[in-house]
Amino acid sequence: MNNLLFMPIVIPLITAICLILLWRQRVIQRLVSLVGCVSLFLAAALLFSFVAPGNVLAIQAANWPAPFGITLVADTFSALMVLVAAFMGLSVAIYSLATLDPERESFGYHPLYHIMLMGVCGAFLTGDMFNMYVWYEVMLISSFVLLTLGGERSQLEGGVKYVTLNLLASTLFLIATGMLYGTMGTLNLADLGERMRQPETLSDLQLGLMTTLPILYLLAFGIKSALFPLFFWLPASYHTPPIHVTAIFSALLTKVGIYSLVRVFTLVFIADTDFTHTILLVIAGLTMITGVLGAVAQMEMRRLLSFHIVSQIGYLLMGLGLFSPLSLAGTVFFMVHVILAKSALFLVGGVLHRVAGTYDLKKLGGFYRSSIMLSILFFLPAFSLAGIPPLSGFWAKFALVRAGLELGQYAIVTAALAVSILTLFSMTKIWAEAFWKAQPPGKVQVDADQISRTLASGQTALPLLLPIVVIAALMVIIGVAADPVLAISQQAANQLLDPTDYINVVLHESASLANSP
Amino acid sequence: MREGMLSRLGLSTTQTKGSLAGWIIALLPLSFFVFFCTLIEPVAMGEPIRISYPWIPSLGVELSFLIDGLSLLFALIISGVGTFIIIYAGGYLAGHHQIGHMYTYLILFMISMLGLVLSDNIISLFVFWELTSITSYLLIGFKHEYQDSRYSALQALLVTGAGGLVLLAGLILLGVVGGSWQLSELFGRGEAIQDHELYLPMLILVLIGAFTKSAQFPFHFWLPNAMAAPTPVSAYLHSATMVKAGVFLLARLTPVLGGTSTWFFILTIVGGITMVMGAFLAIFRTDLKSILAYTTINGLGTLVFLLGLGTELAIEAAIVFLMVHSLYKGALFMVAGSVDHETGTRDIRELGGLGKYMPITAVAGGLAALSMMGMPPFLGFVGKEIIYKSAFGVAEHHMFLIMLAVLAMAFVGKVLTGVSAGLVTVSPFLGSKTTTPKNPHEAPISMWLGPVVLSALGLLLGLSVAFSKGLQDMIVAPAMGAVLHEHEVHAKLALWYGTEPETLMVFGLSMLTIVAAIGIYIRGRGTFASISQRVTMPWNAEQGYQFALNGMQSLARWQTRVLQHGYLQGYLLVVAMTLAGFGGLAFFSQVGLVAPVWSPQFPMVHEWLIAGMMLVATVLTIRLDSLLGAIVALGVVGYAVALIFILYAAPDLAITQFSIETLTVILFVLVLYRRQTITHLLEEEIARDSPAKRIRDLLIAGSVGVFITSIMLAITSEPLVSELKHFFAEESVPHGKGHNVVNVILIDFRGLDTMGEITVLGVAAIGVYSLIKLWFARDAENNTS
Amino acid sequence: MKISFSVILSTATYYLLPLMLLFSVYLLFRGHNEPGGGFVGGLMASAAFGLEMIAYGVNSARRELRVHPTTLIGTGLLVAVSSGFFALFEDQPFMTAQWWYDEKLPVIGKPGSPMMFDIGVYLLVIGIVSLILFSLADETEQIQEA
Amino acid sequence: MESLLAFVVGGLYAGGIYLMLRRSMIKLIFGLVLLGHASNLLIFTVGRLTSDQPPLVPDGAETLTEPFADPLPQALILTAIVIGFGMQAFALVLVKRMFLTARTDDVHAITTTDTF
Repeated sequence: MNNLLFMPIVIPLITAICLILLWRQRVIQRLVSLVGCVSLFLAAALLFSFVAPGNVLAIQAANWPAPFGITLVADTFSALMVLVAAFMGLSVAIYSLATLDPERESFGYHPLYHIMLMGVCGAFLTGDMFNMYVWYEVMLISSFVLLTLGGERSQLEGGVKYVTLNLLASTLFLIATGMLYGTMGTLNLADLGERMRQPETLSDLQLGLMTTLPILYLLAFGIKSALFPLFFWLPASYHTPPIHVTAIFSALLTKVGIYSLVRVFTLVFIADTDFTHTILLVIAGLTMITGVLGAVAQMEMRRLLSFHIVSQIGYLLMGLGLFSPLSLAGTVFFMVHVILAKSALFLVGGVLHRVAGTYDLKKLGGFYRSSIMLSILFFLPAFSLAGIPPLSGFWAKFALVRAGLELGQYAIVTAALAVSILTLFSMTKIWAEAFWKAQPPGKVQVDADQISRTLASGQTALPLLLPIVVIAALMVIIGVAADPVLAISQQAANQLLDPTDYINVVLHESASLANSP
Repeated sequence: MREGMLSRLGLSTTQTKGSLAGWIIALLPLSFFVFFCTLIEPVAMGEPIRISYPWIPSLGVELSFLIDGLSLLFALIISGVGTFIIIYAGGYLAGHHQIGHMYTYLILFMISMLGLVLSDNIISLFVFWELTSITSYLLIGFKHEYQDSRYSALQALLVTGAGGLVLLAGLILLGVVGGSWQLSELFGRGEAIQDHELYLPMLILVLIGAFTKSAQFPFHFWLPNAMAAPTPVSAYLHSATMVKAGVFLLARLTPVLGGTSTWFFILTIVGGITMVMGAFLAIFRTDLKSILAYTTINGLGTLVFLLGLGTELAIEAAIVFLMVHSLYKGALFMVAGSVDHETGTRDIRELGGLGKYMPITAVAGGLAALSMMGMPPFLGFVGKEIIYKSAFGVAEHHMFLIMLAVLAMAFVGKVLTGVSAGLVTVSPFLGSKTTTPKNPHEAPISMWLGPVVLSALGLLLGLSVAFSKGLQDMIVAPAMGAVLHEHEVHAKLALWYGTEPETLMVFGLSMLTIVAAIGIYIRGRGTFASISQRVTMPWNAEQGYQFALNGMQSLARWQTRVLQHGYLQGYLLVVAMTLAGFGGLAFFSQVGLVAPVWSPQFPMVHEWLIAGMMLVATVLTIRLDSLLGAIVALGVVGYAVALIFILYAAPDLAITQFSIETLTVILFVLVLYRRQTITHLLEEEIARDSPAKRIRDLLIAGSVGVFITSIMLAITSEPLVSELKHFFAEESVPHGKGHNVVNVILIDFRGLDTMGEITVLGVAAIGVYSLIKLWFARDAENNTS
Repeated sequence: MKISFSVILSTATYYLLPLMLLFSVYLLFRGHNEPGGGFVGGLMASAAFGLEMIAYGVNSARRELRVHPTTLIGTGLLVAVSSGFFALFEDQPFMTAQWWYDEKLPVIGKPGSPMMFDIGVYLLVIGIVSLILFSLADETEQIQEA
Repeated sequence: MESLLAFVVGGLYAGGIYLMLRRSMIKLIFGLVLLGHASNLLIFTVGRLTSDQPPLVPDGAETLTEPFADPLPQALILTAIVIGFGMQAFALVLVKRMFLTARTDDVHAITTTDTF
């Protein structure tokens, strides 16, 4: 039964294999791809339903006991992340049916997409540091190819920066993991966590090194999750590929980095939290501020949104840095929220581009007048991102701000609130320019007819709009009825802060269900 | 031509179409109003009503409502005025293509506003608070295709939104310090909260929130700009409801935060300045709505000022004035809108003699103006008298000088308000007829019903005071009780308080106000406008806003240019510096330098040789001009690594490293060698960077190297204790069924790693293939087409 | 690539190719007990096709390989993943080794799912190396034509 | 020997980073390759060296007897080498594509996606 834990890895892989074997059979590929996404989502939902009551599931790959083999673990946080990733995978896969060009589709878009999902799910589920590195690489190489697939000049330029900086990050990840083994003699996260909770068994040197190695991990994961001052690759590259690629990247890749940071800085690197978590807070503040200022400066929708990814990452890190049950719950909730909001915004941007042929806010306009539905579909995620109640973003922000105030961390709270107003400012910029403003004279005239014509051609309306509608509806639901998700986030936070179950299930009750007290 | 422009403005001559919908939709606020009316008596007689639903228990947020005198009064105003506004909007925007949006936003706004005033939970109160900001953004920007509408909407949103965030922090502090999110529980904990060390920051945060929303100095500037909104919006949001949310919050929190001297001074000073400034600026305006906007600022200042005084009389005055203001201001805004709608202009210099053409509107405007001036027996008169009474009452609590200041401010404010009342009604409706862009005629019923009812109410309620205690016992006293958090509160309203010296003084001052106002109006009406055109303020708050906004955007552009400059080198440099800096800091603070260990065996000659070879090859890779040479040097490093693997008991690694290295070299040659141009570029490259840059890079790269070396020295200075090593050695043959332990790890113990690894390889190959082939597919397509 | 290599190379390749393939299979199977394994074996086999490419041109090598390299990649992955599924029938964790014959066979070693996994690796490596080499060779050819 | 290799790895790291900081994209790739070598060597070194017995169980024996080389770092390095190869191959072709498109390998020539 616990083999269910493998499904989020194996299903995308099998799907990708089928897609590789069906190379260039575009129609069949689409079908297989959708079936794969749906199965992944169902498996993730099933997994989540097992974990949601508070259980921690673990299984030892190839049946070698931990810490010798590789363990897969699902606690609330990881199962939730897998669920969200699978959901986004499905949504964007549907959306891309309408936006994919035949060339990219013939040259491996579908299999790469699934392999990326596989890497993401693997990184969420693994309980082994080196195995996490491997999943990161899986995710990374497929994102490299997805990013550059098509070979346009801007893609290549962005690709070179993306590839270089991320490979550097991988190198750091790799050597940090090597050093971790060299210091502690184990790679299993639960095993490491257990040892770190018995500091008397460790030598001074080990303790010191376990406060230095986190910095390497912080840099490695920090590059991947686009923290200040390591985020440059993201705004340089995220706006270059087709919009559905950007959407799935923004939904998943940086979030995996944050997931890993949360995981290792709650489970393993707790030797000197005053030192490490203060650094995290400082970085969090700088990340949100520089990110949002970057967004303010932009007039191109994709670039603007890309900078916002950076800014939001700061909030996610803030919850980790504050390190309290509420703040971590805030981070988990924020993660769900921001994944939904950000991808919805990119997807809406894609629709605008499809209608008006540009992402330039100066050239866009008139959408409020011509399509109230598109306006609503943009308005909800945009103002949710800005933290307007009762949309999902508000509760995320509220939890973080409250946690910060309770802990007396006024500086980061001030930053968070100031960034919030700047986020609002840049969201209203898109709203005012692309929606409210009358359309400037240009090649394409946007009116209701034009929109319905564009959307209706080639049965594209349904795949284009369905995912956005569903995501936007979710944002409202999560906002108005926030309690279930918040309760799950709190459960996840409690498990993160007290990983006794996690450690026991992995090390002592392997491959069996464990009920939390 | 004009027709087209007007319909773009939202003004159409087909006035009946669409207004019917307004009548029907107005039934919703009306039914609210009726419902709230039925609550008046139970609330006045008994306990406040509390209704509570769980909303987000994990954060302690309830959807709970507290209906007491204060919230009920606000709810009545919101739903009552709302009813007429909806009807009015139907007439005003008849035929507008987005009138449906207007109704939707107005209803949404009204519900948010009702939620705000009725909330018991401070977080749900905040939720509704933000909703009013966002709906007002949509309403102010209703004429969204106009630059200034968008500008004003954004300004209102940013100012109130920023204030809202500050308020959020304040409310959270309040909840944390007070130990509850429920107002009804916090009311009893006022003293404990005021003794807490966080009281002052909390107070300031909450006040900033309230001041931005209620357009207090220096945040007042957004309100006049918000007049870009269609008139129904201004009438509703900017007179009767949204701007009063801040006042409401202050009143609501008086039992919790009020009563301290900090509270007194901040509120009276800010309120006083706002009051006088608003009244003063109003008389220099020529735009009807603009005059009304500034007098609204005056009204809001008055309310804050009174709440700051905080005495029982002052609270009574605040409650009464709140009603007075909502009634006359709502009516006057709608009158101004009707004038604009029927004549095509709102400039008082272009208006005159409209009374003949728009008699009903003129009467309504006149009644409202009289209430505004405080003419007996209007409710405005009652309100003004209590204000003066409470100002005199200050002497009981504070120094005489303070009383004088308070009285002077109140007086000036009231006189100037009276002047404005003249400006907005006397000038347009009386005098001789002027030519206006449109030929005026009476507005439709949907547009005069509201002003008539509201202004008539101002008269009727004022009269009622003389013979009924209904108003004071059912409305005013319960509201005062809620603000003061006391059960037995008595209000006393009258048109004539008797002949005691103090009341006579108040009455005299009240009359003097009216006389002064009329005098100033008659003397100055023609000159105000021209003065305002000659005198420009050297600096005002709006310029501050603009400065901040521009500054922020310049900062953003500057920062983005500096950080995101596009040069990959620079990015890598930052990463390398972070690595060396952060890593070094952590390492040297936590571990410190560890000396190299040369025991048990000092490296032998061949080991030194290999090490030396690698370093030399590294230098050659850097230095060699020839591409092939650099590739070979790089290969040497790789083969040396394989050599080390052989020396240290890793045959599998050696084989793999050897074959991969060969493959890499082949790949490099295949990819690069044919590109003769690249070899040239390598030579150029050396000339590209200045020596200074190269030294800098060398230093940074070197410090990364030092960091790596020292951390490795530290790790290897102690022996590694690993159970894993022995487990693999023992399990490999019996259960892994293989003698090559490394291979058993790869395909069995850690087979999952290998699965990921081969996936990476597969994708990399597909990537290479697609990158090359897709490009050629494109190329071919371009050539054929 | 229009390369006219010496007859020696072509002749040598003609005889070397089967030998190298044979040797690569040997490397694959001995890997469980001696240095070697699917990865190194796969590299050896692809080296054979690389040689073929240099000697006779990319099209000849492609013919010699018979299947498209992407198919090899897919198949290799499929074989490797499938080997993990046998454990599921025994209700054991995914990838748990299943042994089908508990005696060491000559050359091959003990047949079981780990060996199948290694075979998958072997096929995949052939696929990727030839895919990369062929693509690069195509590119060079096309650039020269252009 | 660990200490000696620590210095070598540090040197390789310095060299690799220095190469990556050059303006040539080819050197960028060289730098990455160098870092790859350095990282493998680093894992090998901090996994502790032994020149005695490779992790191959002799025929007939059931288990290895001390001293023998730790097989785990070796397995990790094997994985890392292979992954590194895939990454480098892709990066190399990417840079070549970039070169063919932009006709230069100067990283200062590829700034258009950042400027606004």
